Amino acid sequence: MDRRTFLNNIGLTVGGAAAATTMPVIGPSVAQAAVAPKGNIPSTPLKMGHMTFLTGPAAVLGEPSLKGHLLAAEEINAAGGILGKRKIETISADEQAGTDANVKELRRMKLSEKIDLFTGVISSGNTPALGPVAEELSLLTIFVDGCTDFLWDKAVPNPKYTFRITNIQSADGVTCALAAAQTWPKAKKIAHIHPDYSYGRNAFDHFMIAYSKLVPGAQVVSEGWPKLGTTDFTAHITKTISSQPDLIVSSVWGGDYVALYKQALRYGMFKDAKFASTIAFGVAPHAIGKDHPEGAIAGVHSNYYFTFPPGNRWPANKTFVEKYFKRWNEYPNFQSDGAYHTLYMYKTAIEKANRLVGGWPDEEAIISQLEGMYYETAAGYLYIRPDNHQGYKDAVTGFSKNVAEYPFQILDPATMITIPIRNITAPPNWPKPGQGHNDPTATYNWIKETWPQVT
Amino acid sequence: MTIFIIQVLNSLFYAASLFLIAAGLSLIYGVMRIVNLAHGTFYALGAYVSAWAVGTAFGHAGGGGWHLMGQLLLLPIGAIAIAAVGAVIEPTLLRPLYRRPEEYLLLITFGLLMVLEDSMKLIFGGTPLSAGTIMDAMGSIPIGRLLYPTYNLVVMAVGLGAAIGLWWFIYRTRFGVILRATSQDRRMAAALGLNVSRVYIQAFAIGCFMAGLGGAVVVPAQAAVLGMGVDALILAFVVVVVGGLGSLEGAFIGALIVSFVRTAGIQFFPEIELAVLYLIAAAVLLVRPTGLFGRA
Amino acid sequence: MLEVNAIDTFRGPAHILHGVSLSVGAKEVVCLVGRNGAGKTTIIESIMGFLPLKAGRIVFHGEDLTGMPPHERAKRGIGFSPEDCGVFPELTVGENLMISRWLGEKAAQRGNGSARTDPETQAYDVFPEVKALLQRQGLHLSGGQRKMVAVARAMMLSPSLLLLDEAFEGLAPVVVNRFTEAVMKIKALGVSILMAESHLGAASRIGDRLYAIDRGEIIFHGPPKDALANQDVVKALRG
Amino acid sequence: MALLETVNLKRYFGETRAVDNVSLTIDEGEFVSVVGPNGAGKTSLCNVVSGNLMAESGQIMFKGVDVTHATAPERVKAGIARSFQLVNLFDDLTAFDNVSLAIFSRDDKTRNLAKLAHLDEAVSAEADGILGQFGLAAKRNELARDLAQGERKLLDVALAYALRPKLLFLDEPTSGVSTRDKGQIMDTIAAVVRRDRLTAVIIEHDMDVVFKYSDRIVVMHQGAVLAQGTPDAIRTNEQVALILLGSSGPDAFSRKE
Amino acid sequence: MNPAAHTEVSVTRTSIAAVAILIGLAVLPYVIDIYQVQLLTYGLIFAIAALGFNLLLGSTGLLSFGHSAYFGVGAYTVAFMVRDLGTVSMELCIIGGVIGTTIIAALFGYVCVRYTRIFFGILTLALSQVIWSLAFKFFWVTGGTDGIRVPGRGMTLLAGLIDFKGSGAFQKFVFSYYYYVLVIFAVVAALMWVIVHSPFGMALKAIRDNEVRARFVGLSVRRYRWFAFIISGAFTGLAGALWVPLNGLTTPDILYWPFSGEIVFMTVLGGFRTFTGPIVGAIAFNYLKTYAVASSAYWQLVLGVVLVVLVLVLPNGIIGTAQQLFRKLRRH
Repeated sequence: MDRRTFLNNIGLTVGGAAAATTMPVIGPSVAQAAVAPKGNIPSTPLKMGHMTFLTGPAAVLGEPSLKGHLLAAEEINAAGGILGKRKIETISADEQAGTDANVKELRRMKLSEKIDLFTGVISSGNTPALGPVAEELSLLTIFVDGCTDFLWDKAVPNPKYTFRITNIQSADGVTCALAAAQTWPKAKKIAHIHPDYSYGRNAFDHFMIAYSKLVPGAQVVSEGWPKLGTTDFTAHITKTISSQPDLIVSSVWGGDYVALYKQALRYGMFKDAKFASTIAFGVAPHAIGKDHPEGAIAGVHSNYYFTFPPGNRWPANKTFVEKYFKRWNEYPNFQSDGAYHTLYMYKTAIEKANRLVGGWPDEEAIISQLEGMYYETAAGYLYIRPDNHQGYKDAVTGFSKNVAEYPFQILDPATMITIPIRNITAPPNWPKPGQGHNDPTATYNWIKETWPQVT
Repeated sequence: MTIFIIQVLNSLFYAASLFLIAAGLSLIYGVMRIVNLAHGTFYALGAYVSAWAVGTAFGHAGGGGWHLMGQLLLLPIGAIAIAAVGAVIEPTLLRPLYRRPEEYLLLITFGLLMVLEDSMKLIFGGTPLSAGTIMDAMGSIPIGRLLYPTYNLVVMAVGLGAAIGLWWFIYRTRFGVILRATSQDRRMAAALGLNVSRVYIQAFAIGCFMAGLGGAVVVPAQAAVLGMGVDALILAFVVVVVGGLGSLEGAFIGALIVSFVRTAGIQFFPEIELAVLYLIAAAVLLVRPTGLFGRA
Repeated sequence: MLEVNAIDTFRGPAHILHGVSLSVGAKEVVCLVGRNGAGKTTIIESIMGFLPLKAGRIVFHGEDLTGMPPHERAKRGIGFSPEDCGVFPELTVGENLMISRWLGEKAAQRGNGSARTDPETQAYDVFPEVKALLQRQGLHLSGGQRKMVAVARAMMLSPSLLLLDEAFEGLAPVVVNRFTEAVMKIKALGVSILMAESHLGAASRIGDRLYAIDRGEIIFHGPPKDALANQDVVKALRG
Repeated sequence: MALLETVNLKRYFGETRAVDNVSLTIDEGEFVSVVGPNGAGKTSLCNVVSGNLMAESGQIMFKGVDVTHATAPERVKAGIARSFQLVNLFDDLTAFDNVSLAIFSRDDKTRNLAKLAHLDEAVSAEADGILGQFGLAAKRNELARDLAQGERKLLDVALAYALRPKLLFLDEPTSGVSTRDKGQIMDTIAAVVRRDRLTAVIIEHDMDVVFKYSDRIVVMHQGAVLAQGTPDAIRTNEQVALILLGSSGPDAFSRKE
Repeated sequence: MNPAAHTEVSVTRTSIAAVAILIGLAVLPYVIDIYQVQLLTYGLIFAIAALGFNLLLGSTGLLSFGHSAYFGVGAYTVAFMVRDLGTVSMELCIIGGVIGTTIIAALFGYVCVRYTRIFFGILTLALSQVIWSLAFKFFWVTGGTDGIRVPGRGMTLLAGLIDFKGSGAFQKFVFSYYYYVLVIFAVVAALMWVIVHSPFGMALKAIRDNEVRARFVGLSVRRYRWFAFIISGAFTGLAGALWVPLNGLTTPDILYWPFSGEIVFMTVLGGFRTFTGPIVGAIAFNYLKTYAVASSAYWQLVLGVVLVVLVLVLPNGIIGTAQQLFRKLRRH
């Protein structure tokens, strides 16, 4: 099979054609709130715990999450609360305190503060720690991010109370690899710079397995593993340049990425090599300067970028961006979208459950509504797979470009790449690590076993 | 070859800031026998103050010429501010403890570390601050077919200048003699008419100034982020442990060793770049527990 | 010139000095004699200001020193050579001397120093040996050299009173003679000396007046010949 | 039989000859005093013999065994105990615990960490006995730091004594205490030493004490042994009188009487 | 100060007080909610660590700034046993954890006790950071920053007698584990109390007070310090082993040097010159930190201010100060 055919089969499209095709016309979901709730609804407030990076270098990724959450909460409260009665109260927690502290804080939120929903969380180091705790506590949890495959592969193999709505982590590396193979199929010498923890390892593994299927002869010529929170990348950059790569791949994110690209510019790292990142533009959009190199694959964690889908084709995005900008005077990132729609999906699940059983639904009822939910978000349709509670939507990435309308660099909506997520993720019931294979993730094994080697 | 030169330059660049931190740490220990756990935080604070000063005065208006000059001149504000902070902290928080076992001094600097870390969060917020406009304005110079940021050379010059200046200051000036005399025999120094309290304030302030300067010169190249102080402290510790606590030469050589080992680690052992540093420190400790230039 | 008035001093919990009073006049050599641990060093350190007084007063040139930090006392013209000499080991002898030289200038400006021309010449005059040692590190001095440097350094302050703690201890007899000579020279320069000495013989040869200390109390005070004749003093000093 | 023998023992500090070729023999059961002016090397000799300082050259034989390179604790175990001129106690322990500790250590019971110290009745009884002998029974529960100077001196000796040494090296046990207490302290020490037939070497300035208690007197000067002999022989040695008193004559030592 | 109270150890009185406190602690879970039970369990575990730590600081006079290493080695040993050997018995895990820690403490201690004072502190700190960097960097062994998960409800207590399956497993686990830890704590505290008051403990205090004289009553100072170091490390390692299943995972955070600082903090907070000080300090610190983290993003500031004030105003800690006040009151 040749590369073009394969990419076509997998559904990779450039320029947003996919968004148009996957867009059945449904009325806005807000309309459902008008239906009067059934039965007796208590008027006590609903308590939510939202944990995200409020400080540290990751705050540029985390603050938008809390902002998205708060915006949704404010809107819902202004409309009288969920089922018209229960208003939302949010306790926020700083994810920067460290995994151990986060675990303690989650327990405190449930056991002491008696929260009804736990949400947020960015670091993929944290969800595998927090997921089992949430299950232990029987606490309904919708992670916005913390997208590691490991959560469902190993940590919580049979989730009951935990959900997650951003795209799964393996999609990051795979999306980036497919986009790179589509764009620069001749790049064989690959240099890597990844943060030294599970996210970076995951990105490295999945990029390489997918890319080597599509580009025969691809090889790793350099590896750099800076510690999360590194501020001096000069030695990593020099090493990368010294390997004379065709393509540089990175999953460094947040404040670290800003430091990395600025230092790399001064060393001329982008001069001779192409650059592809899984998550470069995942930060709050304004954190990226106009000096960022143009034409790089600047991923958004394969989730959402505020310029796409364009408002003329997808009103939900247009409305969301406007509301968000009006409230916070900045543009949303994928965390904002995730946190915002998490609350609306939760609300929708409650409303549906209420119509079925009346009164305030118990958690079982809410969970059964969330499972299999198909929801219209700013990023397109989101589907929650019932077996693993993972949210799926089309994987997205794009190319950096300076335009006059924004004081920062954006992803060019005209050249956005989308891939149907089901085509790059292991199907349900594919063996998980430890079940007959020891590959890093089920998806890795699935790609390794089933994808053809293109010629 | 070009790569080799650039990696050497990178190491020297890294060594410069590391030296500034470690020299201050060593100086304070040498004169006052205080192991200042808040020292890395002083470095971070210096970075924040400088970035804030540059950002406030010039905004993001890059550009060269006078703007650049002004920004460069503003940078040392971080160092001066931290020296002032040190001059306040020594007499108020540390002096009451000189009569107590040294454990208390260690603990109070640990408390100070926590207070200052969060104060930075409180004052400067969670978003990194940068003075990158300086770097951009200074551009890069070509080395072979590659580029090297001009500003990094400035940092090296500052580091080297500080090393020479400090050496000259300590070994060639009146105050240096007084400083060394006080560090060796505080009582006798007093008996000869030295105001030891004042010398202590000055020494602590100079140590803080060095840390602040380290932060100030680094901030255009990187950024001021929360947590940078705790990381810096532990690296400065590796430097003084390798070089010898209380020794200026030790801080200098130690900073070079640590930076070159780090660069070599990144270049050749990317999987364990960090562990290499600590293993080196542990190895030196096993062979020469007082460090290369230290005295027990 | 110096008046010590009924001072009580503690070292930690131990009560060392009990109501000690003494005085030193202008151009006078006064010796404190007593056994090890009798309290001689404690008296000297009290005068220098290293130990706080629990009671009593110390007056120097009519000024109350009580509660004044040591460096202020030094600036007022009190030179000090401690028992261990206190030579800074990692400074050169030259640097050791310079420190008090600089501060001596200030003392001279205050007018409390004895009116002399140049403390440097005079210090070298007392111990010309020191001149040859200027480049040497304090660490590498012999016991005798160290004592010389310590006294010369104290002289650089242009003091009007010199406190010498066990200046002769551990010196060979020849060197002891050299020091006796030096003390006389210093006295001739118009500087008063208060020195602690455990050897009655040596003290009586040098001192104009003598205080005998035992268990933190002055048990005798008067001219040396009276001390030698006083059985209580002799006994207290021997044991 | 010689209990302790030093052969050409040497220890310099730079140019100071603290211990200079000292060859000395102490016989079993002797009470020997070491005298000499300040800086004569008495304390240094004590330090070298007890293991506080290592000899540069020479040899130390104890009970016929070479202990020149033994550590201080090893010498203690062999039977050399010492007191200190400047009182050297465990200030934060009580008088009782100070003595008990010495007994525990002597009996190798300090390795025991599974039994309460105060439940060891044998040790408690012995410690109380020793405190009694040294007249410190009433101060049993006082912290060492709170004792008076004379009591601290006694406790220092008691600590050495509690080790049941063969050789007791006492460095100026009466320095820094009042004349009145001095006699009492020496009487106490002498009584204990005599009764247990201990070999004792005592560094002392008070010639009254020295003459009264010693079997033999060793005079040191500038790190070397200047003279040694019976109290009578030393009393009449003019060179010694000159060194110690700065004056000589037939009655030099008794003049003060 | 009443000197009699200082040394004369009344076994009966101490036992009565201890039993009374233990009964109180045993009844507590029926009064307070499960979250508080869980917090208290953390507190008791830290108390064990602080007790171990204080054998060095309080009794031997050595300030270690690297005790995170022993806590962490205990924790990681358990995590390895659970993950790689499939161990589920908590007792086996404890034994493994303590053995692992003892080996490391013996190794590090041998190097460290050559020095005292600040050099000792720095040496312990540097060595602990070696362990941290290994845990951090050897991703494929330790899981890097992700750490290793050891869910408590997967463990069994008392040689398999108690296990946790089905719904509410976590609550059941916390409840049982509290008693499990309480019993171990009681045993360990009693053990430490005996050690501190044994001839060995007396020898340590003697060395702390006066190293020179200790040598001259026949104590090989360095060997005693080394033994103290090993025992101290082993106790702290035990705490680390107990902590893992309660926390549910272990990460390099507990090996990083600020955690060593927290152990010192706890001990000084309670008062390192008393036996009970570290226990009270650890429990108090755990509450303090938990509520500071929960109530403010500036929790470090809160802790820092507490520490600074503590050092300046109450250097004897909670228990030390309480004792002083008590004595003053009795005198009047």
